[in-house]
Amino acid sequence: MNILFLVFLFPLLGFLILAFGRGKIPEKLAAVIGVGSIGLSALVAAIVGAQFLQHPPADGAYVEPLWTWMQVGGFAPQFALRLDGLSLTMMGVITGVGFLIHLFASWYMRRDEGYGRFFSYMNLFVASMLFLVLGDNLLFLYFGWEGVGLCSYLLIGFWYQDPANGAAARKAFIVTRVGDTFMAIGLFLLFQTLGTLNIQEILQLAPQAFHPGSLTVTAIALLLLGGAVGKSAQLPLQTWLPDAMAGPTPVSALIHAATMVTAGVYLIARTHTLFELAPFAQEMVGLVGAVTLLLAGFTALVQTDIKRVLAYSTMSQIGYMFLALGAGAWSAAVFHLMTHAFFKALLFLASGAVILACHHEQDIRKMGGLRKKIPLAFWSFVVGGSALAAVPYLTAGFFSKDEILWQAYAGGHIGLFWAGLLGAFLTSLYTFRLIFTVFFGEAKTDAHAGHGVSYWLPLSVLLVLSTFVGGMIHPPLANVLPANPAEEGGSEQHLVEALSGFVAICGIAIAGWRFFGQPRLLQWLEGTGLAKLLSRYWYSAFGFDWLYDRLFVKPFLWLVRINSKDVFDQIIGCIPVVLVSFNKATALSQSGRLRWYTASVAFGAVLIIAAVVVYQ
Amino acid sequence: MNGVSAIPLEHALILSGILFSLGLLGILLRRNILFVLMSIEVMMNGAALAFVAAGSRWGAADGQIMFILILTLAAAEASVGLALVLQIYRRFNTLDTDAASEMKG
Amino acid sequence: MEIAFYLAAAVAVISTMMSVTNPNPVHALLYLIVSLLAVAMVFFSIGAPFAGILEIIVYAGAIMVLFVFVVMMLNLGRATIEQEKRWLRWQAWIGPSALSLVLLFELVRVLHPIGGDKHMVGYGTIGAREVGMALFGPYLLAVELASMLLLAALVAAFHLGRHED
Amino acid sequence: MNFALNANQWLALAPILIVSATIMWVMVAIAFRRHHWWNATVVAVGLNLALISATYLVLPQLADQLPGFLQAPILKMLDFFGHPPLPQLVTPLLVIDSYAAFYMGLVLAAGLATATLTYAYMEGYKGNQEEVYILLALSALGGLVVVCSRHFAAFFIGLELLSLPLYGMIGYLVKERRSLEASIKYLVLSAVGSAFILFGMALIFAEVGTLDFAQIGHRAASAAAMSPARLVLTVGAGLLLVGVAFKLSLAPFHLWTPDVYEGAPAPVAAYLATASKTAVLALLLRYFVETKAYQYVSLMNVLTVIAILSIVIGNILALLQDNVKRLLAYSSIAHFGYILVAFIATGALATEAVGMYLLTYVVTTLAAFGVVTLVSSPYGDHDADTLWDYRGLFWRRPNLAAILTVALLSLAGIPLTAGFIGKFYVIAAGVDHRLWLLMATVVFGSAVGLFYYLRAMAQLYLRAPWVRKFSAPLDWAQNTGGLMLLALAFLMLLLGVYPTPFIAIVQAAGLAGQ
Repeated sequence: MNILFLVFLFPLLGFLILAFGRGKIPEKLAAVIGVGSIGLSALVAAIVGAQFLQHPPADGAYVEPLWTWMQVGGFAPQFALRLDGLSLTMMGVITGVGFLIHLFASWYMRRDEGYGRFFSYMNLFVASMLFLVLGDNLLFLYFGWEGVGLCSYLLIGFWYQDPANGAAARKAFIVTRVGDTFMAIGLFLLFQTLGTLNIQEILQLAPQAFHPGSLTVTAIALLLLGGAVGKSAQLPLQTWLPDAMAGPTPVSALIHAATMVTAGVYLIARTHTLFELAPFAQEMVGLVGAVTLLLAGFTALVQTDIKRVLAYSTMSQIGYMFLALGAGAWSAAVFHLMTHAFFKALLFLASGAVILACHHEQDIRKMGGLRKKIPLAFWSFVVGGSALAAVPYLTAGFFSKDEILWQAYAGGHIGLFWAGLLGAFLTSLYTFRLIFTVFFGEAKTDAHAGHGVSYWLPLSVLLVLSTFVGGMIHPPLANVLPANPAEEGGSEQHLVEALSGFVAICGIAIAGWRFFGQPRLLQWLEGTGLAKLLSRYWYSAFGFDWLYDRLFVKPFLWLVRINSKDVFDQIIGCIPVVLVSFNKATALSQSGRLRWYTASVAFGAVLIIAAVVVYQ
Repeated sequence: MNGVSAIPLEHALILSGILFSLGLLGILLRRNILFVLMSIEVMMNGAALAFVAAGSRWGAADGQIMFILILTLAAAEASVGLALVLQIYRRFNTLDTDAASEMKG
Repeated sequence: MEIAFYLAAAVAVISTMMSVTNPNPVHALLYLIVSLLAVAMVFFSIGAPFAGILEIIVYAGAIMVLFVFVVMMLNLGRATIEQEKRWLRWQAWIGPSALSLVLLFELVRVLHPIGGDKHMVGYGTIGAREVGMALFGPYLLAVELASMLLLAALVAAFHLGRHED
Repeated sequence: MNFALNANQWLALAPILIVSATIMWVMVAIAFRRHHWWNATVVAVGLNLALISATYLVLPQLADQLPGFLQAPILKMLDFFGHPPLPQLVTPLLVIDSYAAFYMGLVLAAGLATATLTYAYMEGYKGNQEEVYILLALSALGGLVVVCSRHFAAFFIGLELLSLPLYGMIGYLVKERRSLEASIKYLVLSAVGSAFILFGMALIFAEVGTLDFAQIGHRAASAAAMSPARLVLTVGAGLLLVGVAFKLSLAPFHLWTPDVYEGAPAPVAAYLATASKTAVLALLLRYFVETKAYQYVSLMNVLTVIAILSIVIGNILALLQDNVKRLLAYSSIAHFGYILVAFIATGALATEAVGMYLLTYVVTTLAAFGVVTLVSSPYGDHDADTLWDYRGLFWRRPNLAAILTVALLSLAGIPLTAGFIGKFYVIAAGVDHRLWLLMATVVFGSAVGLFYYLRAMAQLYLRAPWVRKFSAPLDWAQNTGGLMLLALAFLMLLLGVYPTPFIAIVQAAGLAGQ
């Protein structure tokens, strides 16, 4: 297992090679380096994972110390990697799904002028994310966290010639930065109270150091939640995610499936001890998740951009994970994270195929009847969409989502349970609205399918993983996370399963009815003023952008305007003035005259002797 | 020279101190590089005298060894300095140190 | 020999002062040579004849001649003397003499502590033999390094002094 | 008494002997045929051999750092060729211990880097290109003597051998007025500094009757009771400090620095800022430890004031400086102020902190001046030294701009670069000894420093309004210099990310007297 460091070394090397050979590396070679590095990384991850599962370490975690940064006095920070069930799961998802996305991207991005640049960013993205999940120390987690933020900025604004893309990138960066600030403060607070950021030590020290529900631990947990909310695009910092669709589609896949948005879930799962000690904060996690999943679900219903629908669906699925975390169903959350990575990557890659087939058209109203023309994308959408809608027993999504609902129900979180159930209905409704609109009906564009192994292989693999096959993979979390609150099995669970399955089928049926049947009732309903208003409101994602604009941006600009001659600014402005005048004064001493220079030496000598004589 | 004399070490050292200060005066006072170089020789000479006198106090040859080393340095420095003086006279057409002060600030 | 010492000391101080303040380069150099000869006399009087001889041969004889050569080459004549006189106005004296005097005062204060015990020099003679023994004994490396120093001076002077146009 | 050297002493003296031989060889080579590449190569090979021999001296200590499978063959090789046990006293003048070996290595490496840069720089020079290598080797020899001297005679002659060739190197471009001006300024001031050092030495000698550091320490301890004797000793050490502070360009003896750096050819300025200063500081540290000058409270107070002045004045003067060479000069003044802080905070961390700081400083400064050299070199008339010349460098020479960026970040002490490690050591040493005033100064200096380093850095990435004439061609001379710079950049990052082995080396290079 001591080859663990290679897992993130390969992407890092790939990044360095591509970054330094910018513009000189031909497209083919860049693809080989960019995809190959992740492939090797995935291979190493597989080997390490197999070893880990065969010979699990005694205390559940394998720590590989790389080196001590430096040792000065009592200060000896260590670079070390930590592999346990949680980071193994994350590592598998990141490298495995990441590899497939890279492979697809080598097809998707061909003949783009920034080909090498794209893969250098992507490799750095994966490397940062791996650093995030493998670091044995929250400081390194934070380091990777910021790296991920930087890469998302670079990739969302990849086509920087369009100012809108740049704006989207800035928005993502700034909004997540708000969360990062909370998180940084939380880490400071944690370090101040516990004196360490090492994960193992935190897990051991926290129960002794904090009273359950004490103010400090609640504050820390809430601040960490702030960070998680930012990265994972949950309420109230969710507004960046839809705009982040400005990047190339493989980037969206990477952000939504394997990296970035899952970081928040990982953070909370990683520091679960703290949240268990702070019940209020944990309830907040669940609440945030439930509200977000409903808001996002309603919003997705009325979107017309294929990628935006998927973006809101991600938001809502991450909401499920938060809901699970809030309900104390830690492993269920991580399980859903994994299955979601499979089917969401599949959906995004398939949507990429659709978009390319339709000549960069993203509006679903201009698509239709694509079923025959791009069958692979169609089947990907059907399977991925079914998994997203949690079609019972056939799909991976069903197993994980059902577990979340059951745990919420059994754990006594009835409110969360109903929210989840309603969300499940919405999910299947908007998912199949999308599928029917894009792939059925009359053809509106002429589309052509892609080909090549880098096109069909990632889609096929993910397609298989999105079925019940993916649901069979159970992350080895027993030693890492607390057990789920409720037992498996029993008649009640079957009831919940049946209920959620029924709800999902209902959603599909209504979507089908609406699309194929042209029902009067629904047409009438949609024609009413209230519905129009609601749909406008939902379309704008509950007007959060508008709200934030009024709440923060406008007042801030106003404040800046009236305060352009800031008093404090002038006080602070004194410092440079003093420094500059001091500079001018001392610069006079540099007269360039030799005699003056000699005099200064003599003067210094005289002073030194005088000082020695006086002070001896 | 037969060594019956007895001069306080302090007097010899003070003499060297006077020479040293005079050399410093010359360096600070003169603008002509040639005189500056001469004054440096005076300073060196003052320090050398101090060494010889100190060596004499302890009856050790080390003082005179240091004197010889200083002599070497004086010769070396004078030769380089004078070569530089010639070159400067060629480029600046003056030996005024204040004229050769293009760099400042 | 005390008289010789104090006499030589007086000559050295006066001639050095003349040398440092004289506007005429040639005169200044001659004063400097006198000063060096006087210091050589001081060396004799405190029992360091070898140093005295070297002072005369190398310092006064060789190094000063180098200076004289350069003065000759540069042909510093009446104009230079006039210029030096202009530069040596009384205003120019204030700072340098103040600094030098303070330094001198401090050195005297340190070297001549009130009530401190006195050490005498000049009881014995350290002649060429002792110096030679030390020079080629423990100080052998210093001699070798001094040769390197002279080599450095040679190369530097050769390069800096060259005419090249 | 027999002063013939035995085999171990000869071996220990190897770096010095090899450099001396190199000087002879290069003279012969020049006499034989003036050929720039050929003559430069002779010097480079000689310095490399000396570097290897210096490494060989500390190989037993280094072997401990290496993985096990390498240790056995190394030890076998040491057995076979023989290895002098350190410390090795070579005549009363020199001692070769692991401390000396470490600084010899540093001086030689800096000399080697300078030689490489000089080669790139001198390619376009019309006139005699070769003498500079003799002077460089002579100066490096002086540096080697300085770092292993334990005696005033070696101290003095080494120091002069270190600086005298520099007069020639600074004024090497004899047709340039600025070069000559810098040379005469350095010569006169350096001579004044030497005179102060000599007078200080003479006073100490007059008081204790020995020139040997360790014996000075002994006798000074016994003389300490008597006040006048102690006063003379302290004043002697103070005068010594004047000269040394001048060489280290510490305030208020710093005024020469920017003028000389500006006028000197860029690689010479690099040498002046690194090898010369490193050697002198190593000597000062050894002198203070061996003569127990730490015990003089008044002297330490003087050093404290000098450190504060250097940090404040150096940083303030750099604030609005538009000339890169002057900027680096001012920043080097400030950096030696920082080193002095570590120096004042004595104890277990002192040699280690100073060693680490010097190591990081040398690497970083060489890289910064290296970029200046490579940007300037192909044009004889004057160095590219204004910030304006660097505007938009990134768009013309991205690699050079990247290296300069790393160097500036390192000078500013940003984490994960070499400079951070050095600064961390200084702060750790200062906090350990509760030197709050000095700490406040360091923090102030670092804050101001950040401003002007970033200001310089920003210039690299601005779009130049027109294509500048400085867009150097790439030839072999540039490539060797470029390779060296890449190595330095790598070292800067390595030192920042993985400093442990370097720390171990520096720790092994402690002084016995501590």
